[in-house]
Amino acid sequence: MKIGKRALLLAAMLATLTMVLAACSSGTSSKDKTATAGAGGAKTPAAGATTAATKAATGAAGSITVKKGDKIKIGISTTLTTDNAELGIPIRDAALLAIKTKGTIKGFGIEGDPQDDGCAGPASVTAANKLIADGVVAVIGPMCSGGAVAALDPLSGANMLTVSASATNPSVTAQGKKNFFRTAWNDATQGAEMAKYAYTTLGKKNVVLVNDQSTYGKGLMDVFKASFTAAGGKVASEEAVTVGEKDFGPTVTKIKGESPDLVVFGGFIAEGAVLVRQLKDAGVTASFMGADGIADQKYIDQSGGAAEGSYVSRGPKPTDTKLYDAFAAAYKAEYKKDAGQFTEQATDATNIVLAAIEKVATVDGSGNLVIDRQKLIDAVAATSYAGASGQIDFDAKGDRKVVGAVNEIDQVKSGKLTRIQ
Amino acid sequence: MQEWIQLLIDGITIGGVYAVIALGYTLVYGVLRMINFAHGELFMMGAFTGYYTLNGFEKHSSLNDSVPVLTIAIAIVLGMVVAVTLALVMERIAYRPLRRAPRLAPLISAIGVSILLRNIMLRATNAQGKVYPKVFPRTAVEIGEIRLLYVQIFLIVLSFVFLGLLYLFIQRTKAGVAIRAVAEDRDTASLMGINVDRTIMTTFAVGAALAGAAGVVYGMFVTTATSGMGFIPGIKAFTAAVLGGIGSVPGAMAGGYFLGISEAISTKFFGAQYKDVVAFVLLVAVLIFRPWGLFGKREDKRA
Amino acid sequence: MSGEATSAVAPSASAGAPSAHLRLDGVVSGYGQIKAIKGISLHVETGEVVALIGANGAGKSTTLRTISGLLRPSAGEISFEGKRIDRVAAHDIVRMGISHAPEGRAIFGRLSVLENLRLGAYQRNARAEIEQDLERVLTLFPRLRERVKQDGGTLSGGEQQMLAIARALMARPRLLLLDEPSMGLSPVLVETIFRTVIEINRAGTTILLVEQNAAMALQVARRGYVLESGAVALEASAAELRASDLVRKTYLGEA
Amino acid sequence: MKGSGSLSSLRAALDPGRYWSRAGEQLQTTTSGAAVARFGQYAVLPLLAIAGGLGPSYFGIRWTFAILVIVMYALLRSRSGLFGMVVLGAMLVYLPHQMDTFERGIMFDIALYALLGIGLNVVVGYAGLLDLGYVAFFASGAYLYALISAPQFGGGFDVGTSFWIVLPMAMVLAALVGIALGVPVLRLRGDYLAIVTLGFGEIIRIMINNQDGVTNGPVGVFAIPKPHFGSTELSGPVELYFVVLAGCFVAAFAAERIRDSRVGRAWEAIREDEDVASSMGVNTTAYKLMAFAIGAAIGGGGGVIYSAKQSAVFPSDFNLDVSINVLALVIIGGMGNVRGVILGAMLLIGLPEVLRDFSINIAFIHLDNLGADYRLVIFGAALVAVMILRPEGLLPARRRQAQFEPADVLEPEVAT
Repeated sequence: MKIGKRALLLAAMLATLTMVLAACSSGTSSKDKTATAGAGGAKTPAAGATTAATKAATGAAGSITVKKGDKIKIGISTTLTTDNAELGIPIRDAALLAIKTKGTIKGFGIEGDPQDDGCAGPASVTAANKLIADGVVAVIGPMCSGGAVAALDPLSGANMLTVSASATNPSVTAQGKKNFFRTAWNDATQGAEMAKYAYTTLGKKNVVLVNDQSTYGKGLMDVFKASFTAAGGKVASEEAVTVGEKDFGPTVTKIKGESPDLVVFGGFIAEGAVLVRQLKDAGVTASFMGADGIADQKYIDQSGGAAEGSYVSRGPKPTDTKLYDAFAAAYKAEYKKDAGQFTEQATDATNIVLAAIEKVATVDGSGNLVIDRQKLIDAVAATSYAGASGQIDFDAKGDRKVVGAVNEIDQVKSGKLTRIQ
Repeated sequence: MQEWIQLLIDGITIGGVYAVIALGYTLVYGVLRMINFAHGELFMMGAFTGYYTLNGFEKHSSLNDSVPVLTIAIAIVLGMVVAVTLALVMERIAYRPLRRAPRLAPLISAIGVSILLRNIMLRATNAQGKVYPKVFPRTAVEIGEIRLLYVQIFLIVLSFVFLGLLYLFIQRTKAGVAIRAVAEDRDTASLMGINVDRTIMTTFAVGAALAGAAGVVYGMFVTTATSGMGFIPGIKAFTAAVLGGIGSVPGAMAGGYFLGISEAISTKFFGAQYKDVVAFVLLVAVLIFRPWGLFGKREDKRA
Repeated sequence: MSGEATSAVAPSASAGAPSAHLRLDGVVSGYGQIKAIKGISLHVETGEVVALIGANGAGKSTTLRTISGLLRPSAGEISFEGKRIDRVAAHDIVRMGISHAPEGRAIFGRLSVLENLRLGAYQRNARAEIEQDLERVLTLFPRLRERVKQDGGTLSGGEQQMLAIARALMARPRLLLLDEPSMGLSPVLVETIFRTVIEINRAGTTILLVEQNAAMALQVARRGYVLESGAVALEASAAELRASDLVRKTYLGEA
Repeated sequence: MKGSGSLSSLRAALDPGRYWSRAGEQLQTTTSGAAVARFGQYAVLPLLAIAGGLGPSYFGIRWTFAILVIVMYALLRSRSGLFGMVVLGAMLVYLPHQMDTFERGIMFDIALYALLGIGLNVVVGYAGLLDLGYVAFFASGAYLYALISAPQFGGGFDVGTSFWIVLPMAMVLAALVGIALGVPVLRLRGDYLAIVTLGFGEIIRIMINNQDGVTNGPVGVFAIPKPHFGSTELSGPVELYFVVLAGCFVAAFAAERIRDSRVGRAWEAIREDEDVASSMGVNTTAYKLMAFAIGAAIGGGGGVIYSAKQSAVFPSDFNLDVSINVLALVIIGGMGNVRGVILGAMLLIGLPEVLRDFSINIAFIHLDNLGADYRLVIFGAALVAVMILRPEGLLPARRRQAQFEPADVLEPEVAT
């Protein structure tokens, strides 16, 4: 009985194994239907042992071929789980809207491929791998700075065009990956501009900084501190809040004890809204200033009125908001919701990518669309695009050049973000 | 000095929340020797129930303005009902089949429930934090520099009341004595004619009712409900329960306040980023001298 | 839960012996695959004291645990006062009139003596009667009266044994299962305990007594069973058992 | 009560091993019973298949993975000796070459978590010490390699030390960290130990997050170089997958050897009853510390490989979820059993990722983004389901299987 069972099992396993191999060899080719690695790839495989691997990888280098009748896939790496999905879902929606609006490129349909990047390194790498495997032409994202830094490893390995709308930390472009660009503003720019505005325009001299212990929040506050103290201001103390907590009582009490004239916050909506309200509840009279992480109507809504009067830096913006207004109207028409923070950068990022595809894609003899990865990246690097978030030109590192824009500062007036600079 | 008093009040505020949640941990641990990791999610569900109830009143009536006492009471009761129902379903589906399984199996099952509830609510709310309507005036009592919101006083008082009621329930009522008996020796308890299953369900229900009510009041205090809001308080409450001596009701209460106050004070000294470090170091320090926690009794050899 | 319990209380198949208070018929039970009792049949008549004697591991405690519902028999039948009880949950068996003072006393160490005693009457609701019974058991065990406020865990071994018996009596059982009441006690205390057991029996409670102290048990009991490795080796009146070679050699330590 | 009855019979049907042993006498007398049991044997496969990502084609799912899971389950379960191991080894080596980038990434993660699981299994499964802060050792290893090897602009110190030198260093470091943790908490038992270790894991993460000067804080350490093997750069997930796979084999071999040695028996004694073990002359302190140290060393080694593969590490990579995941996969796989750990890693780490593609397209039902949006919901439910159906884990250690055979008691025994 026992021997028989075991023999049966082994036979079954062998049979399955054969099936696996068969399924795989056919599976690989079917999987790479949408996009296959073209010949003449610029990148040489690392070593003999990895040749097979490189061959199976989809479009690791060289060019992407979209077969006739298939759609061009655009990857969207954003946060769909955890509380940060509050920002991540609108980013996805904005990108999908841009894709929908564009409709087709050279007769080929376009579709978005959203993947959850968890706003963190490991999940962003997985999302990147997934998008590479799915044969996307380019990636919009990753959403968060930490995730972007980590995901750039596989993405640059695949020479994948990557444009993030929201990863703002200086470290993201510090690695000098040639395939990466961002329509978000480098915090080095924004933090300095915020500090200048706080010190010079608002005349604040004594501030408390609060960060959410994230790559973004801490990074931004570090830049702010450097610029603010260089200008002659004083940072009374640096505090932190923990993402996921809702009661910052002791931190608020401590801030109150410092009697600052401004509290600056680096972080996202969930914590920012709670913090500003608890400061107000505690009777802290200092002004409150945040940045693009909270630049959203949801920040005001969730603060239950306490956000009134707070300053919100949105990064450099054009003074002319015609294009933004048009985008916001379209977004609202589509989703019945106001366009949130980073959505305009997301739509711009998507449009830049789509325009670049349009420019470099060629239809070959058999009616397939061929897109050369390097040419695509070069096309984006050369972009000069006037979008909803302003004029976009990239520098050598992939950061936005500040042209024709000032750092937008909004103030919450009557429950709305109102531009004051 | 006033700042210190304020910090103490801050600590008592959050400490009371920890204490109330910790009771659920400690009760369930007492009867089942099981860490109910999903307990913090009951707190979260309570907060959401509070939001949906109060928001419903806000949208469809003017009761929030005219008789806030009533709407708040209804919200709290509904919060308890939802949490209790969920806890009983949870117990029936995810824990009871594992009563005689290896002891870590229910832990993993509970982690599964926790992930499940968190993500269901994330999807149900489309990741939007829900903002409570203004039911409680956000005015404060002021004594010098010290400020206490009315809702905060309500939260503090209510946590004391809950703790007191629970203590009486456990010490004085027949069901309470049954819970203690089952916690000590399930077999012998059943020889006394105690229905062990029902007692375990009572235990879950009592813990859940406390967590659900705490969720509503805490939601009113912080004015928002998010799907992730139960996780950290859950872990903290677990810590508080162990600090006080897991299985001990007074221990859970003391542990909760101890933790809340130590967090507040360490925020002053080291900044909020280190408060958890301080809390855990204190925990280790306490456990080194009293391995069974502040109020715990030495485990007999069987445990 | 209770639905199933009631449905399980069906007329016994072995109702042919109407006078039997408690009857076990070919009961097999134990922990998991280890069967500690392998087909035990015995009966206890109303008003009797019956002793179960045997060596360690003979299955004495398992028998009691199976009767009181802590273990579910994998075969055989148990009936009490004509009703089958082998599928009834432990807490319902208490309600039916069987009380079990388990081995090793099993006092709730963190509950006070009074709480322990009241738990014994957990199934009952008549407050006045319970108070009466409380008075009665405290009279039976005056040592406990001095210690009602103390935690059970602080009592001495003898006091804990008294508490265990007193607690079992609080359920007003018609059948009392006593497991090793003399274990670890001094001879004087053993004497006291057994005197009380006789008193309890005289007051109308049937008793099934498990003892390693066979000499003592057979003085108190009317009949007895000798268990060996999970089966009944011998059944006889107490006097016969005392006289039998097997008992004398093995359990009474006589040469 | 009725529900629980049908549930337990379902469980029995799904668990051939238990079914055989428990109902053996009954079954062998009735042929229909035997047929049911045999059916149960194979009924478990479709369950795993669905869990692992298989299904009819109208479920959008990855076939390769599903088949891999099934074959592995069969192989691991059958204890089919050398031949089975060779087949398994061949599959693990060959299949990644046939996979796409995403699947290779998952394979790497699975192998990495299996390695961590093997380490934690020493602590939890062998010595019976509930550790919820295992991430601490993983983090120490990862940060050691990151800081030593990353260039200064990436937040590291650019010491230029090779991966192969850091690897043993990290293992020693982690072992020391493990001992440092072990000493103060040795007196604690069970769940007290759990919360203290949980706290320890958090402390390590918070320290990394806030000691900017050393660790670059939340910005993280990046541009971490890839290791070289000879002159070959191990840059892709496949190459590093082989490194971690080799690590798994070495660790598994070592762990099982230690378990079967005198040390292992001492652990077993401690796990079963520490007081008895101690009274029998087992030096419980030393053996518990040894378990911590060995488990930690494996975790530290895993951290180094993770760091190298990821090329960027952040404090947030080392949160409580990692510890919980590793513990869950050890328990789901079947505690005290390396085979179980491997299977647990496949399900626990693989499932949420392969679920990204999960969709249902039957007739008029089109739920295309089901997996993308609900994968964690499904995952949570799956955790509960697996535990209910297989409380001892998918592949329980042989000895435990017998030990936890439930008695047919009305009232449960007090868990000890």
